[in-house]
Amino acid sequence: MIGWFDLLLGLTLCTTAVGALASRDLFRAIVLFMVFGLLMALVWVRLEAPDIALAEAAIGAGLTGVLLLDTLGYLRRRYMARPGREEAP
Amino acid sequence: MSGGAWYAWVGVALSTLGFFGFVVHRHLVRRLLAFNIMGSGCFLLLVGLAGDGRAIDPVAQALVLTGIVVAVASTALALVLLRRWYRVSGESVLPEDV
Amino acid sequence: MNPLPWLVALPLTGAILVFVLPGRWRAQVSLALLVPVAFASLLTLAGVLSQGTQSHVLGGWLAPLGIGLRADGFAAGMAVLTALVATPCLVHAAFSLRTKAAREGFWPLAWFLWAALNTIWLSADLFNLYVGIELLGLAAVGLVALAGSAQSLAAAMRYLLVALLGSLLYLLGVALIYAALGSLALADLAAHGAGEPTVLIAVVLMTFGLLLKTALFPLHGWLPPAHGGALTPVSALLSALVIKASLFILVRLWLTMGPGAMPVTLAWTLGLMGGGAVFWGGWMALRQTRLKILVAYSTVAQIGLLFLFFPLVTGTPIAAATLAWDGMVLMLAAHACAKAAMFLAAGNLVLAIGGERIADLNGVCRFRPFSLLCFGIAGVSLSGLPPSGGFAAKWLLVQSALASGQWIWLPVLLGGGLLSAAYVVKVLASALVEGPVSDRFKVPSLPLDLSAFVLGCISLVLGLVAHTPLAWLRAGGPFAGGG
Amino acid sequence: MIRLLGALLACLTVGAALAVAVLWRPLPVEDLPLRVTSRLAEAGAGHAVTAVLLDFRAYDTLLEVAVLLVAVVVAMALREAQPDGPDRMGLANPLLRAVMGWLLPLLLLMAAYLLWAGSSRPGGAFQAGSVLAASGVLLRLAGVGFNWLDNPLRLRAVLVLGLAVFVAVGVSTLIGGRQFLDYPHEIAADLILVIELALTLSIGLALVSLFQLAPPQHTGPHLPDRRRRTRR
Repeated sequence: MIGWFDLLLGLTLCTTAVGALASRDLFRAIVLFMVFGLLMALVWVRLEAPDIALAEAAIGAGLTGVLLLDTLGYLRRRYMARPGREEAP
Repeated sequence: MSGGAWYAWVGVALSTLGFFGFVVHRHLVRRLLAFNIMGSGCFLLLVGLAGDGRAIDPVAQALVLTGIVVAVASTALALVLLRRWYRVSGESVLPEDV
Repeated sequence: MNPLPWLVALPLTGAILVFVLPGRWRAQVSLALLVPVAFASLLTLAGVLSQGTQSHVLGGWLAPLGIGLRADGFAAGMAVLTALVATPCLVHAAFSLRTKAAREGFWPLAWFLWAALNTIWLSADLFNLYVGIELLGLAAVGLVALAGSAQSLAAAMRYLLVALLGSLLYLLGVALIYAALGSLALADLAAHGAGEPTVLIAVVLMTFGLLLKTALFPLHGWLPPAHGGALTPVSALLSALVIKASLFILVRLWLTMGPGAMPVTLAWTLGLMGGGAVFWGGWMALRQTRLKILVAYSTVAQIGLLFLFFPLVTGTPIAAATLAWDGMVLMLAAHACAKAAMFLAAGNLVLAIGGERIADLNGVCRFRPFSLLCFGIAGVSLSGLPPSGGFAAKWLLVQSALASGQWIWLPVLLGGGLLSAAYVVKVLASALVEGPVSDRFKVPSLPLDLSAFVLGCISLVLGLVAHTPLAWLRAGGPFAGGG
Repeated sequence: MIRLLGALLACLTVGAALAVAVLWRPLPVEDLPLRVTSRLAEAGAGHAVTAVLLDFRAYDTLLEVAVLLVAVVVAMALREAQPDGPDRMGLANPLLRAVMGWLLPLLLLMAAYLLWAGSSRPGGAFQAGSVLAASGVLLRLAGVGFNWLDNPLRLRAVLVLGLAVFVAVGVSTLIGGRQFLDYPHEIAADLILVIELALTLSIGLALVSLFQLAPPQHTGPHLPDRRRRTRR
């Protein structure tokens, strides 16, 4: 049987995913995606899959998030370096 | 409903959401976010359904571990390509037609 | 010794070696490794023909706990076809790759590509196939990106996105099938899969994922820039083999489920998409001004012909289905050889004229007749003129359409042939126009021309001796009794 | 607009198909977890997930490591085609360096623990490898280089180590007359540990390389002049 915690976790997960997909600000979207990864790790714990939880926390949330943020920094920095631009994409 | 089945439904929702985001967005970083969310939904579906009302399924868990590594490799490769593409074109979306 | 695991282990060893070795050794080591890999492929086919379907239990764990390798006539035939097509392509690459980046990336990626292809031909496990198509997809994307231009980076990126979406759809199907059957082995899918709505939905999802990767019209948008913009040997490998891998999985899935278990509407949808591909791809090819893009659109068109197989085999009499099978596999083999030959020849012509434009071909016929001849030979098979493999395959498909009463495919086969003849003639016409008096063309070295020539000849000869390879490819499959 | 509607339609179709498939799924005929439990004693690892990853379905894992390596090969070749300036990554931040001082040994310890625990408890090569990668990325952010790995041959050797050991084990079992990756029972556990160790190093380094091989942020703009016009 599912408890209220599972119910809440699943709904939060979906909300975070919608946020990550719909957010206008790309930085916010990536941060939400990292939160999504951490929540996923929690879900894996609830599903009694500690191996996946470890991998998800390290790779899914951590590494992918860092890669995405680094790329965003790259896009913004390069964008700013171009003449005639004031705002990041 | 067991926990497995509930999370399988969450997986269905996430896959659908991710699919939608992947098709709708143009910005490449956003499409990669959508791809990862869709992948997560897919993994949830796999483990949730396999563990529904039965013993924990180590096979499904191993498959998902493999899937996660493949997904991170694909994402990293896509980001490398994106940065190289951005460097020569200044665009973070793909040209509509070639 | 059972050659099946070697078919995967040897290319992987090749990839490891050329990745670690310093640059100047890579081509030599690769060419040396061609021999054992081709030998293992032939040995597999010989084993299948003499002793029936071959299998290998990986890790000693029987399926469904472990993963099985299985080679029937179709799989072994594809392995041999891979060796047949890849060998000239790699020889071409050894003599044609110029930049350091291309040489750096091409050799390891080509070996990974080969390993992935052999994995897919031999796999008897749904999830293993998923890892196989991921390996294939990433290696192919990397090879496309090697050309180094902005366009090729964009094409690679687009290809990667499509490949990722396709494999996720496939993976969703795997998850559903695992939930429904509790097993990933193809044998269990065959035994228990029919009649379950969940399995059916899963196979439909997987079908669409694989269609994306096969670039069936109207999902083909990624293919022309990717195949047309890549380095020449890469274009040849991709068009000849890589898109066939997803088609192969698709055919495997349908035959595993049993064609009778699949909905006729879906089969007709695939057939109609194929028909659309033939006309749209042919028309677009005719309109192109750049040579390699033209050849890439021709691939879009030819893929369509292969998909006529699905309506012709679903719910039709066994005689018609067997003819459709024969036509499809022969078309697949002939197209693989002819298209690889055509891409290599087109690459040689591009090298000779120093540009991509078809209009610049004027005068090539006088100064570079051999390069042009290779292109022409490939064109004969592609447009289905006798005595080529393309002709025999179309003939079989026509007979199958007549036997099953599906007349609608006749105009597709005929129109597709006319269109492909038209675009081949368009190139030849431009090349046959008298050009400048003096020789302004560069000289492609002899191995480059020869590799295209050999492949073109194979696709011609396939038509003359078609019944032998067809009998091989039927071995161990559902159509083994027919013919 | 049409595009949005089309996407909505496609996504609703996929969602509905998935829902129907989940609702109407039959009871599975096969029980793989049971098979795993009953054969676990014969495998080279006591933890079921590790046993599946490195013994029952080791072939998948082998190919998966190849996938990771392919990504690195592509990144390397692209850097060759589009050379970057000297890598001046590093935030010369004293606080970060201080934090690194105690965080790094902790991370390394954790990676070692995860690797060792993998045979009997949750953990294993992937988790250890990703922790290793995390420490590598941290090091890089703090501006510490890996001098030992500047030698391209050494770098490649470590990158390929996991796959090479895996394939070598497979080929030697073949030559020994067994099936591919069929470990002899007496040394199965040791072989798996060796493979896992090699995998950890390779996975960790591959993930760090993928981070490092992207064009660094400090590379000056390479935009061609014609692109300078403002565009949306």
